[in-house]
Amino acid sequence: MATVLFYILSAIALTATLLCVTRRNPVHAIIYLVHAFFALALLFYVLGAPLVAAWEVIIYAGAIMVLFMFIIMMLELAPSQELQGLVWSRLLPVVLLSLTVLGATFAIIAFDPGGVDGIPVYFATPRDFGYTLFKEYALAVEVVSFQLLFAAVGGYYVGRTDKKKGGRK
Amino acid sequence: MVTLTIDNQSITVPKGTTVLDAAEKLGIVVPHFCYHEALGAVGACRLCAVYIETEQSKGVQMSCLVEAAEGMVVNTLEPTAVELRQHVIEWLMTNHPHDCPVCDEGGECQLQDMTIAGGQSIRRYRGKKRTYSNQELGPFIEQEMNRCIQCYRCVRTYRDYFGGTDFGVMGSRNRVFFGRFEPGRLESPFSGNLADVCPTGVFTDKTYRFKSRYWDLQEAESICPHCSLGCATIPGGRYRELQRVRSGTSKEVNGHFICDRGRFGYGYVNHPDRLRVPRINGEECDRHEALAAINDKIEKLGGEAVGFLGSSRTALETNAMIKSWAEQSGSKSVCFECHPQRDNAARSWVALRGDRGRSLADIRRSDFILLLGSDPLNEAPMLAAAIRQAESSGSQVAVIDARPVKLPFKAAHLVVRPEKLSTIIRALKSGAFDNFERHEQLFFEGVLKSIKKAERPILVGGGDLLQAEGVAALCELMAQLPEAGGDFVHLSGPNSYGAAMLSGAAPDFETILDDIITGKIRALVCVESDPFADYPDRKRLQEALSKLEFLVVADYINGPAAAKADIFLPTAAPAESAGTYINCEGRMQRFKPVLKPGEPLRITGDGGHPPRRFSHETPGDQPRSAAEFIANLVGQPVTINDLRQQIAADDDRFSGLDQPEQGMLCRANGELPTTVNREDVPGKGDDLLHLLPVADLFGSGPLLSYCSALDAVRSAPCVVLSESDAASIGVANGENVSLQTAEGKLAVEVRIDAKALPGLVLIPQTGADAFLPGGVMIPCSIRKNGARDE
Amino acid sequence: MNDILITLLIIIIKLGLIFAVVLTMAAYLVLAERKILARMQLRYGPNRVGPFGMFQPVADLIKMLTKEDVCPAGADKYLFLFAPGLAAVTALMSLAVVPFGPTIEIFGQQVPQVVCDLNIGVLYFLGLSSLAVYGIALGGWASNSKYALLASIRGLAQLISYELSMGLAVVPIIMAARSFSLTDIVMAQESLPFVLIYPETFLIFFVSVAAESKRIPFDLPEAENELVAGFHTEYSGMRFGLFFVGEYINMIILGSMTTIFFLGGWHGPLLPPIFWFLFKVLGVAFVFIWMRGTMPRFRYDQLMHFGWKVLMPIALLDVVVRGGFMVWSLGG
Amino acid sequence: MRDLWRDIKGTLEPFWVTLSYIFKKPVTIQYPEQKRTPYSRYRARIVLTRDPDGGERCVACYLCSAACPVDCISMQAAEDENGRRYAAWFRINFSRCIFCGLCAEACPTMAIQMTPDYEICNRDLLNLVHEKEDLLIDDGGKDNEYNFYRHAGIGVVNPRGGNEDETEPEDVKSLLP
Repeated sequence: MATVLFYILSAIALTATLLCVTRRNPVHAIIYLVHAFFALALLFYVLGAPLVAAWEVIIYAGAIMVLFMFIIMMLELAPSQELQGLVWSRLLPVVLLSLTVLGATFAIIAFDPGGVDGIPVYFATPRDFGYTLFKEYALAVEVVSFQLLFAAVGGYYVGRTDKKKGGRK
Repeated sequence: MVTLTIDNQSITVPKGTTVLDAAEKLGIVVPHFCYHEALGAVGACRLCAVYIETEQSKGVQMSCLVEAAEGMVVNTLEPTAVELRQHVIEWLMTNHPHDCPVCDEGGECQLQDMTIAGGQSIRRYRGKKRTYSNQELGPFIEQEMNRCIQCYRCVRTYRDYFGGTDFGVMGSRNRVFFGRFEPGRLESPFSGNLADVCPTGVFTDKTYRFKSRYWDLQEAESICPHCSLGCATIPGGRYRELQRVRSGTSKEVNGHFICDRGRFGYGYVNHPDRLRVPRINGEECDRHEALAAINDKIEKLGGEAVGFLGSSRTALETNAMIKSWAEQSGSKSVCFECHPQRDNAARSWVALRGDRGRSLADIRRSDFILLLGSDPLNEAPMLAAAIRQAESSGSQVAVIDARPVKLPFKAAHLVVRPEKLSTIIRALKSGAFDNFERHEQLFFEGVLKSIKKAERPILVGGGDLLQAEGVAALCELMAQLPEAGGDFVHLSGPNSYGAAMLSGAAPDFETILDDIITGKIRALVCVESDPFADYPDRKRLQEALSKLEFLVVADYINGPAAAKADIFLPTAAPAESAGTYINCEGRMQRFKPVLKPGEPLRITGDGGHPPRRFSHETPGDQPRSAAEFIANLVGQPVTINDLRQQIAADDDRFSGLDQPEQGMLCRANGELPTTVNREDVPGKGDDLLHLLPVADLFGSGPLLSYCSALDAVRSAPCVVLSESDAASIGVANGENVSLQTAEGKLAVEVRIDAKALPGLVLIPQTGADAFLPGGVMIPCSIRKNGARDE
Repeated sequence: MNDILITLLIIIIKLGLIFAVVLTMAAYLVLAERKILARMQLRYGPNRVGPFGMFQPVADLIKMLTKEDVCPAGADKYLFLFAPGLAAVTALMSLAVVPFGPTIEIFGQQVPQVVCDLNIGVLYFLGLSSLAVYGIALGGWASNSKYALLASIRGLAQLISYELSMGLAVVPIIMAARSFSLTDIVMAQESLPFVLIYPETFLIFFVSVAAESKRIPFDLPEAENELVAGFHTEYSGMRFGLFFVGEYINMIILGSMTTIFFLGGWHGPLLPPIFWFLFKVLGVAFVFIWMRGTMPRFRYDQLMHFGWKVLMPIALLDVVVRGGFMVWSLGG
Repeated sequence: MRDLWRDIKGTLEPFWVTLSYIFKKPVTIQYPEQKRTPYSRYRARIVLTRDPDGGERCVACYLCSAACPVDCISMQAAEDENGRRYAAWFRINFSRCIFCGLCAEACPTMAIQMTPDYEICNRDLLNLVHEKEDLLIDDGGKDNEYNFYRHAGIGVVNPRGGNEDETEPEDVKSLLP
């Protein structure tokens, strides 16, 4: 059951990502990316990490992509008209990436020709997750959170209104 | 140039400008009634008071009478001046009937504006109002004397400007009255201008009576289509009906006024018989069907077998489209005028005019005018008005013509036979008058002397009577004039000049007729032109056109050709479309659409209230401009602006056509017609009378017979005979005779004119009944009514 | 096999019941709002359809279903048709984790009064409420109308901003209940509702929830007098209806969440638990309506200022202080 | 600090006001059952009145149609055999009319007047397009005594110069000083 779901979800995620890359309309691209994230979140859930699944949706789909969309709407980006003729310099990253992916796939198949029987499922409760995060990696979490705090303070400083110049109270 | 200050703004104006004009240039409106740019200042209404603060003329002064001086300081808002203006308005209003709701001037009334602007909105005077009885002034002008404020503009226009004699000022003190001495029709052909100049509603346009208010009218700048002068007009329409025409302002052409023909001859647009639906063999159909049928047929016959006929009354753009249509379908038979003599005269004028063609404004300033074969009052009335301006400022006028030309001023007049005109002009050039009679010789010598004496002499010719030969001769004679002199030839249609420019050396209509008779041309396309009405030799035309397989007519009037057409396309009238006319001095003037095509509500509503149903379609909205039809036919949808650009690009003579500036002169340059004059002059015999159809003010021109407003002033069919001819036939003035020509018989009235030539019978084109194209003499005989035919 | 079938059957029955109850509640909430607002303004409100206007929601439904479905020219057709569905579905999906009462026993079956007692229920709710933004954003953008686009941008900014303080306000509750499961949170309030222990957290949460509901005084995305009707300007018929119904379901969800987090869920004396739950949810909904009848709309810059510079720092501070206090009281 | 207290009070007090209003009696008039009598100068259905002599007051001067901000009035002027100007047809489209009263204000002959009859709803738009027959009433309306033609001196009701504030027509050919 879980294996079937896994393949369906990964197919959805892959297709959505592919469509996201090929869309001319930025808003459509974002929608496909959100789809991909959603499928990814469900994958996490299926693989026994509900907390990661929830964070995936809340942070990536719910916050970051919304910000992207916000910016696209503000800038009113028209579908790009530039991509008329295919130039080699433009095709190069595509070719490189395709080669890498193909190579990786080939390597996986080569090293593990039989494949594993199903996918092992480890269920991680939020409690386990929290203990791991705040016990083993407490320092890293604190460093990152301080960075975020600095960023917040810095943002506030940059965005302050100059009272002398008669900004709003 | 002097510089003065008005209301704290300084402006530099030429010396001699009045303070009023200077203020107007600054955009400051000084109220005024009696002052009019064309009529000048008289200082009668006392309304244009301003305060002048500098020494030369300190105090409250009439701004229309004070010339601007260097360093003058003017205050238009000074309290004493404002108070004076306020009191003047209050006095003027003491006797006013206060009937604005039922007055046609309401909304465009200067008195209303000035009363409101003056700030005196209550009538304090409690005495009784003076009243008058009105006069019946004919079909054009309505009088309501109670509204008069005695500004004298009407008399100054009618008598002083246009030289009318049957209208004036009567009475004394508080009973000054403006009108005719006896009730009756105003005789001057410029009477309509009274409605324009009257600042209140004393004189209003009777044909427009109670139809609309000014603010409801759709108006657009336009050009008069009735003669070749190209006067600026402003037609106004409402409820899909063209309701009136008022004069536009064009400094170089008509100035501020237009003639009655242009003003009241607008009925053809609303004519109840006008066809507004395309027809195939008389059956109404959709316009796309009709267009497809035309294309099919032309394709089947092949381009060479099709003749294309434009006209001198259709827009330049349409004619250009016809030309490119013909080129595209491979036809060489294109012609833009179905009256060959007129066509050739126009082409000669275009080819030979050179760069000394003069405008009406030049004529108003000239000091000697020689009219050759031109009857301005009947052919191009505003020309007569222009000559009248020159005459009243001291110019002399001489007329050499076949007709007893009547003019609203004094002029030396010589009557000669029309075919002799070109000989005379050549003789004037060479100075050898041996072949002429004594009194003619004396006249010519006097003319030559005056020309020599004059600084700015102008030769004015009429294309109809002079024809190609005479026009050529006139252009030769012009070379002998002093540098400031020039020539001016008026043609037949509003766009004759443009049509002639487009024709170049192409074959004229005679050649096309020849080809039809020999069977080379089997189809004819007539766009806003009607050979049945305009071609002089009806017999020949009948013979030719009976051989046609296919006749397409596109027109906005229901002329004789429309009934005979295999396919009829209703086109938009000039008031319903945009286009360009080139007037007889080569001036490209644009007209804009006033209305969209559609059957007037007055007709569809049948006088009652308009229909109570919803519909997406407007009744009678099928007509399109001829240019648009042809664009559809040749498959290139073009807007009028694209079309103008294309024409200007194709032919550098028309450069400037696409530019926003109005009234640019096009480059005079054309080709002489290849065929001139067939057997024109009919065989001479002593006993033979020659009938010459001549223009009539309200009768000639293809559009005028469709204007019902003119019915009342069109005279009954008549012939003008010399005294000796009348004596030999034995008729008296006013008697009925029967006129017999090869065309048929007509019962007409006789008018005997002392100045008419023996042997020449003139028949004025007085409307549909006597609709003879003119320009060609026809042998005829006249019998006293009752006398038996053999 | 039988067990699975029975479980499935129970889930389906529960789903059906919840849908029926919640949709009817949403419809009558519209009527209640109109009536209450009318009375606050000395009017009667809808009173023509049925006794006291009781059938007004039915009439509204018929009207919306029979109206023409307009898709504006130049709109992004598929997204335009998709957005209202998204708005309604994300609202409905949140219901899956709402516990309406304690587990009861029917025919020997232990039936929890919740569709799915997810162990990360709180996060599920937060995730779905963050997805709800897409309904507005896409609806406004796809309409190809300037008003709708402006409303979308406003809506996006507002929802992201207040989601933050809403999420932060839940943190002390989670800390106190030591669980992400909504049922556990309710169970933790058996003796005392959290609102009495965490009144300031409740205020922060309530204000954020009001902002999330896009209702007055936070109705900037559909400000009638500035943006015509905001993101649903171009919608008509039942598509507008979906947006509309989504808003009221959202109100019920947010009311439920307030009840669960702070008001003690289904706990209450005498009456059966489900009544207490409904009673509390309706109470919160009444307060929402009351607010609409009383307060004026925020200006956009005031809204942003309040969200980021007042509410968010206070919520952060609250988390730190309450967390510190908890650690101290535990003696850790 | 006092500001904060003021703000809190200012925020909470209105809640009490709105809550207390719920229990007051609504002021709404339940229209089809209860009807209010409008004041006599209420601006509703437009009529065309007649002068005291029974003639149509409207002279089709187009001022009302010019004043109308929604262009719901149209007409065509015509002249009868007495020289009297009247409306050949006159139409008010009440489905467009906003009852602003500018037409009645603009009317120089007091022909167009507004009445308090406000119940003119109709299911068919065309029934709201009123023609002259529908608009004309047999009364002078609010200013019963006024007759425009008795004051405007163009000789329609009375012979020329026959109105009370006019002298006899001048004899312009008279030679008397």
